[in-house]
Amino acid sequence: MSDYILELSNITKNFPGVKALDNANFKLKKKSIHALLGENGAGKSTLIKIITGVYNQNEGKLFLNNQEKSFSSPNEAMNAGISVVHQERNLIRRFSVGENLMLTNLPKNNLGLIDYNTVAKESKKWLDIMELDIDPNTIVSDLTVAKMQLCEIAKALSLESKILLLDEPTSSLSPQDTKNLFALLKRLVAEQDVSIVFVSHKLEEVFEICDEVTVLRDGKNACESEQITNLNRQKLVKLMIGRDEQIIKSKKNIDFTDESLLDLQSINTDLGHKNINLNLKKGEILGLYGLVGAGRTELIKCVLGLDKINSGQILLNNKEIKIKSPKDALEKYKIGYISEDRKKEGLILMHDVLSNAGITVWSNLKKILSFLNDSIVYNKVDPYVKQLEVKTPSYQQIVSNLSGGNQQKISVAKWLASGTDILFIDEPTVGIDIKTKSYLHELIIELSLKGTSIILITSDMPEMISLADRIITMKDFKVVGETINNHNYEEMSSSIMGNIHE
Amino acid sequence: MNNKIPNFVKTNQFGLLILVIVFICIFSFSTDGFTSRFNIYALSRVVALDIMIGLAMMVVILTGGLNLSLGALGVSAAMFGGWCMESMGIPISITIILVLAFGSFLGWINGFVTVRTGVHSFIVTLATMSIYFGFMTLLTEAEAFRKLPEAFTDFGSLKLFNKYISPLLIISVLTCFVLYYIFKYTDIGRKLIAAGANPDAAELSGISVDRMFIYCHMLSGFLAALAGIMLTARIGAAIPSMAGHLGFDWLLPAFLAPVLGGTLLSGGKVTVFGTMLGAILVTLINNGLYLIDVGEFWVRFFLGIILLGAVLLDRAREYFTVKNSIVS
Amino acid sequence: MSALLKKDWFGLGLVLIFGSILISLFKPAFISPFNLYVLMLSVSLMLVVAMSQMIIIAIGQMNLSVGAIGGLVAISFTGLMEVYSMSILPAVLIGLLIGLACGFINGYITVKTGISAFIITLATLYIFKGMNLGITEAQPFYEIPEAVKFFGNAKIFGPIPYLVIIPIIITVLMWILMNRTSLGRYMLAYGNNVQSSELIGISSTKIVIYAHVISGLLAAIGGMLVVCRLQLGTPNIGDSWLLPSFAAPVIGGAILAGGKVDVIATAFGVILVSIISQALVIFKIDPFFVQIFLGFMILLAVFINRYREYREERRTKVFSDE
Amino acid sequence: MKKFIIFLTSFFALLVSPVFAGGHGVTKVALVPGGPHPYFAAWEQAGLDAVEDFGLGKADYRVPAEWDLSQQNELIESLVGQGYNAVLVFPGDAVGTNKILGELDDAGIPTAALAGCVEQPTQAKFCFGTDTGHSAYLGTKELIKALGGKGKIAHFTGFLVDPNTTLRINAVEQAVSEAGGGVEIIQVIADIDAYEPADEKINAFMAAQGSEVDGIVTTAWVPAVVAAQALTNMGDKRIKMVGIDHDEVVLKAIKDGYVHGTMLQNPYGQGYIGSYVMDKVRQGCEFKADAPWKSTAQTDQFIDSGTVFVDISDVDTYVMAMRGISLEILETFDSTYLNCPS
Repeated sequence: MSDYILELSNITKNFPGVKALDNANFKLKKKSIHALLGENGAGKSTLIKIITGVYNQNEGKLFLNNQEKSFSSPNEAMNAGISVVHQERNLIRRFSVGENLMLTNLPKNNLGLIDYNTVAKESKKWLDIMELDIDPNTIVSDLTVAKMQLCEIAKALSLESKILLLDEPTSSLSPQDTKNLFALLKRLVAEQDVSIVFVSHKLEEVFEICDEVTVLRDGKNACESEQITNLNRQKLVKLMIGRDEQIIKSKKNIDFTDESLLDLQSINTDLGHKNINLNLKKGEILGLYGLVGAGRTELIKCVLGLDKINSGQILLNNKEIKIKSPKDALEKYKIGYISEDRKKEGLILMHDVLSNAGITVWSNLKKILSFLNDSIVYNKVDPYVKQLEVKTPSYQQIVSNLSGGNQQKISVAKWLASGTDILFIDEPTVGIDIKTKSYLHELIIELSLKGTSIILITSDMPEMISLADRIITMKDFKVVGETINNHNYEEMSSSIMGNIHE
Repeated sequence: MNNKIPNFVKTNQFGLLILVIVFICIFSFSTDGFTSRFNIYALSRVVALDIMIGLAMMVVILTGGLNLSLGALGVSAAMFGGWCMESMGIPISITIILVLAFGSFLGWINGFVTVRTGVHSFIVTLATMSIYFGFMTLLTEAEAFRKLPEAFTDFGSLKLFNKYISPLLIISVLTCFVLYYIFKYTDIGRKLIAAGANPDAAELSGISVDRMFIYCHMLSGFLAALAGIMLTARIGAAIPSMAGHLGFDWLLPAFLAPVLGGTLLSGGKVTVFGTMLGAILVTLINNGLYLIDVGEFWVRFFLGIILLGAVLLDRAREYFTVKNSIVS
Repeated sequence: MSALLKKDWFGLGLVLIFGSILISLFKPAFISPFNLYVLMLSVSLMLVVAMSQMIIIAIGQMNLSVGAIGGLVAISFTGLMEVYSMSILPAVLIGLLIGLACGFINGYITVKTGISAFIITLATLYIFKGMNLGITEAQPFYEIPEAVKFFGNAKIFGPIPYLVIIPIIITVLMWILMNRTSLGRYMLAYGNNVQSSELIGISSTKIVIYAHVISGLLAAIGGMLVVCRLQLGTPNIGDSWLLPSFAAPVIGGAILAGGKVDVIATAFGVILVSIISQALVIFKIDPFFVQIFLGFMILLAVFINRYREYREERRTKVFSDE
Repeated sequence: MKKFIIFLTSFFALLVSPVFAGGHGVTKVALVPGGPHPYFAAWEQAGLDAVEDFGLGKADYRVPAEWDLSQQNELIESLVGQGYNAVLVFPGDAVGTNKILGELDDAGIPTAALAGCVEQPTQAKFCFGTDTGHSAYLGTKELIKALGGKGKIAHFTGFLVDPNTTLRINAVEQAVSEAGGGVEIIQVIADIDAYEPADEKINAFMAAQGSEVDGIVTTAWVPAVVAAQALTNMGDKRIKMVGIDHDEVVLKAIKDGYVHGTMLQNPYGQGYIGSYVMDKVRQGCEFKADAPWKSTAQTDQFIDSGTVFVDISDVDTYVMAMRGISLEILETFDSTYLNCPS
C-alpha cells in the first residue's frame, strides 16, 4: 500500500491544436495539503477537470486508493469522494444554507418528501465540524462572501469527500477570514482524514499552509511533489515562469504638499459611506486598501455617479463638479475606471477586440453625422494594443476566446486610448499570471510617471506596497488611516493592518 | 485561419440565402403561379411589411428585451395618421413625419418605463400593448379612417419595374441599408450594440446605457409606425383591426424574421440583412405553401416545421463552422 | 409577522381580501353564491394554465406553446369521443399522452440543441396549432358525453363546482413538487444557476425534459377542463391563454430569469386576475376601457412587486457588509 | 429549369416576361371566408353542389387559417396563382378588403362580397349576404316583442375592432329606442369572440345582473353559443334570449325552451347562388341598370340572401324554409338582375 490517495501518472490531454497536458504526473498523499501551481494556461485547470471527471485524458492513468479509475461525469467523481470548491460561487443563492449542503442527497420522510427538519439537523452537523456559526435556515444570498466560501467547503465535506480541490479559495477573503480558513483546513486534514489540493496565485499562502508542491509549466511537470521546505519564493517563481521574478519598485518623488487634482470632501453616500475625505495629487498612485466589504469599489462607483452621493463635494482642480454617470466622468472630466470584474463589467466578451478596445473613444472619433468606421477606430487604438503586447490573431477576434491576461490588457488598453487624466484601477491583477502581472505593474508606474493620476484598489498587499505612493485604508465604508508608502513590506503591512484592526 | 472558405459563407445570412434560393427553385418548379407577375408583386408587398416589422422587433431584441406592443403601437400610429389626414386635413408629408414622431414617442414610453423601473420589457410591453390598443379603440371608437388622400393610397398600389415590385419593398430595403449603416458606421450604432451586449461594461466604459435602451425602443416605435403607414397605404385605409386583436398578428413575423436571421435573444447582436432574408424566407414559404395547396389549415403546421428545421439547420451550421475554426 | 411579510403570497393575499371586501361593499352581488361559483370556475381553469407556465418559468425558460398544446388536446379529446365513440377514460388518457408527448418534444429539442426555449416553443406553437387546425378544419366537435358536461357544470354543494377539484389537487401537488421533492428543488436550482446545478450532478436533460413534460401534461388537463366547461371542443381553445399564463406567475412574484416561483402566490395571482376581470363586468366598465384598465393593472402589480424586491435587496446589501 | 431562369431574370433583372394572363374558359370560383368559423362551413357543400348543378370548373371553399386581414389577403393573392378566376369573399374588413378586390378585378378576376359587404366605392360586383345591422335590429325587435314591450336587456357582441360590431350596437340601440321607453339596455359586453373569455364574462354578467335582466340579445356567433349554454346550465327560462346563427347549441336551447329564438342567415344559399352568379358574370353577363338593389349602410348594390327569425315553432323546419328562400332568389335571379349575351 502506498500512502497516495490519488495518483495521476503520465497524463496527456489533447485539445484540437493544443496539447494541454503532456505526460504530467500528480500524486496526492493522504492527509496532506498539496499545492498545484502554474501560470494561466499551464494546464492546472485541465488537470483538475480530469480529476473531477469533466474531461477524460487521452493518455495516462488515474488511481484512486491504488485502484485505476476513470470518471465519465462530475457526478461519478463526486460519488468517489472527490469534491471541488470552485472560484465561482456555486451555491444556489435563493436556497437555504442547509438545503445547499444537502442538495445532492436531500433527506426524505416516509412519504418520500423532503424533510426540512432533518435537512437542518444534518447540515448543522457539518457546520459544527467547521465551527461555523450559521443557522442552516439562513438564505445563502444573505451571507457574506466569506461565509459563502466556507459553506462551499462545508458542502464538499457533507458529501463525505476525502479529497477536496480548492480553486483560489482565498481570492475574495479578507486576511482574517483567510486565517480562519487555513486553521480549518489544517484541522480537517488532521481530524477528518481529508486530503486537499490547493490552487492559488498567492505564493505566501502556499508557504503558509501546504506540505508539498507540484508545478506545471506548458502542460509538463516543472516539479513534482516537492517538499515545501525545500523551496523558497524565488525558486517557486522560477519554476512557474521559467525565469527569475522581476521585482519592481516605484521610485518617484511626489510632493504631497502640492495642490490636489481630485478632492473628495466629507462624502456621504446612499450605500453608507460616512464622511469620506480623499485627495489625489497629479501623477500619484493612491492606494485604497481594505477588506472585501470595506466599501472601496462602492466609493468609486458613487464618485462615477452610479450610486447616489447624499452630501459632500467632489473638487477637480479646486472646482466643484457633479458627475452624473461614467459617461459624464469620461467625456467631461477625463476620468476612467478599470473594473475588477473584467468579464462582467470590463469587457463585452461576445464582441471583437477592436470594438472592445475602442469603446471609450468612439465619441471622440465620430465624424459628421456620427460617422465612424473600423479604420478610424483602428488607427486610434492600434498603438495602445501594440504597446500592451496583446496577443490576438486579429482585431476581429472575439474577446472571450482570448486568455485572461490578454483580456485584462484590452480592458486597460481602452482606457489608455481614451487618454484620461485620472484612472481608477480596481484589482488589476486578480487571476492574472505572474508574467502579465508584472507587466501590468510596470505599466501602471509608467502611466503615473507620464502624469496620469491613479487610484488603485487592490487586496493584494505586496502589489499595493510595490505600486502605491500613498495608501489609504478603509473599513466599514469609512477611511481609517493614511500612510505614505516607503515600500518596506513588513513596516507597511503591519501599519496598514494596524489601521484596520484598531 | 482557414482562408479557403470566405467568411460570408460561415454566416447565418449565407445559410438563409441558400434556403431562399432552394425554396424559390422548389416553388417555381412545383407550382404554376409562383412566378406570375401578380404573385411576385403580391409577395413584394408582403415581404416589405414583414421586413419592417422584423426590424422593429430586432432593434429591441438587441437590448436583450422584447417588444410585445409592436402591433398595437403600429396600429395606433397608423390610426393617428388616418386621423391627421382625414379629420385634420394635414398634408401627407407632414402626416408621415407626425406619425413617425408619434410612434417614436410611444416607443419612448416603453423604453422609459423599462429603464426606470427595471422591470423586464416583456412585462412592460405586455401592459403597454393593452394600454395603447385600448386607448386607440377608445379614441377612435373602433371606426376606421377610410377617406384618405388618393395620392397616399395610390402609392400603396403603385407597381414598379414592369409591374413586378411594390414601392413599399423599396422603402423596406432602403431602411435596411440605413440601419446597416447606422449599426456599422456610426458612433451611436456601435454604442447601441455595446449597451445591448453587456450593459454593465458599456456603462462603465462611458456609454449611457439607459439612454441607448430608450433609443432602441424609440427606433422600434419609429419602425413600427413606418410599418403602420405602409400597411395603411397598402390597404387604403387605417383600420383598427388591421393587425388583429391587440396587434397580435404582427408578433409572429416580428419574431420569425430576426430569429431566423440570427439575432440573439440575449441581445448584443444585430443582423439587419439576416432579418431581411428571414422575412423573405417566411413570406416565400407561406406563399409557396398556399400555392402548393397543402390545404390552408396545414400551412401553419408546415410553417412551424420549417421554422424548426431552419433553426436546427442553423445550429448545425454553427456547430460545423465552430469546429472548423478550432481546427484551423 | 416579518417572516410572513417576506412571503410573496402575503401581500397578494391582503390585496385579495381587501379588494373583495371593497367590491362586495359596493356590489353585494359579488359574494352571491352564483357569482362565487362563476369566479371559482374561471379561477379553476386559469389555475392549471398558470401552473403549466410557472413550472417552465421556474427553470428560467418560457413556453409559448401552452395554449397550442391545450387546444390540440382539447380537440383530440372531444374528437376521439365524437368521431371514434371512445369512452371517457381512454380519451382522457390519450389526451394526457398527447400533452406529455408535446411537452417531451419541447423539452427534448430545447435541451439537446441548446436553442432558447422561446424559439423552440414558438415553432412548436405553430406545429401544434397547425395540427389542431388541420385535423378540425376549424370546426368544433359538439358530441360530448353527459358525464363530461355534468362534470363541467354541476356543483358539489353550495357554490362549489366539481370542476374545481382537479385544479385544487394540481395546485397542492405542484406545491409539494416545488417545495418538498428533490425534482422540484432541482428545477429551482437549475433555474437559479444552470452551471452550478450541473456541477453538483443535476442532469440538465432530465430537469428540462421533466419540466416541459409536466407543463405539457398540465396544459393538456387545462384543455380538457375547458372542454368540460364549454361543453364543446372548439379548435380555438387555448388561444387566449398566453397572457394570463404569464401574468399570474409574474404577479405572484416569479422572476422570468428563473429559479424563483411561488405556487401559492401564483394561485393568488390567478384569483386576482379573475376578480379584476369580473369586477370590470360587475361595475359595467365601458368595454372600450377594459383593455386600458387591464394594462395598467399588470403594470401596477409588477411595480409593487418590484418595489418590494428593491427594498429587500437594499436590506440584504447592508447586511452583507457587516 | 427554364421556368426558374425566367423567374430569376424577372425577379432580379426585372425584365419583361409576363407569365400570367387573365383567364377564359371554365369558371373556377374560390369561396373565401374571413377566417375559420362554423358559420361558413355550409359554403363548402354549397360550392360542391354548385359545381355539380351549374357545371362550374371548381367552387372551392378556401379558409384563411386565422381571422386576420393580411392572412386573408395573402390567401387571396395566392389563389390567383392557383388559377382561380372568380372570388367570393367575406371581407376581412369592410374597407380594407376593397384594395385586393380592386386588384383582382384589374387582373380580370371578378369578385363579390359574400355574407358581409365591403363599403363603397368598390370594384366588387355586388354584395350578397345579410345586412348585419338590420339583422341585429330585427332580432332586438323580436326580443322586445317577446318581452311584451318592456324590460331590461343586455347585448353581447363580438370584437370591438370589427366595424360590424359598431353597426350592431347601433342597430340594437335603435330598436330599443323605437320601443318607446319601456326597454332599457343595461349592459353591452363586447370583445368576446372567443369561447373562453366569452364564458368568463357572460357568466360574470349572469352572476351580477342575472336577477335584474329580462332579455338578452346576442349578435355574434360565439356569444350566442355561450349565452345559450349559460342559460341552459342555469336552467333559467325567465330570461328571454334572442341569438344569432344556427349553432347546434343555440338550436337545442331553443328546442328546450331556454332560448326564445335566433336570427338565421343563409350561408348555404350564399355559397350556392354566389358561385352561380360568378359563373354568369364570367360568361359576360352584366348587371341590369335597373336591378332592384337594396341599400345598406355600406353599399347600395346589396342582394339580401335572406334572414329568418326562428323560434321553437319552426326550429325543426328552418332548413326547408331557407332552401325555399334560396330557390326563390335563384329562380328569379337571371331575369331580375342580369343581362346576358345570348
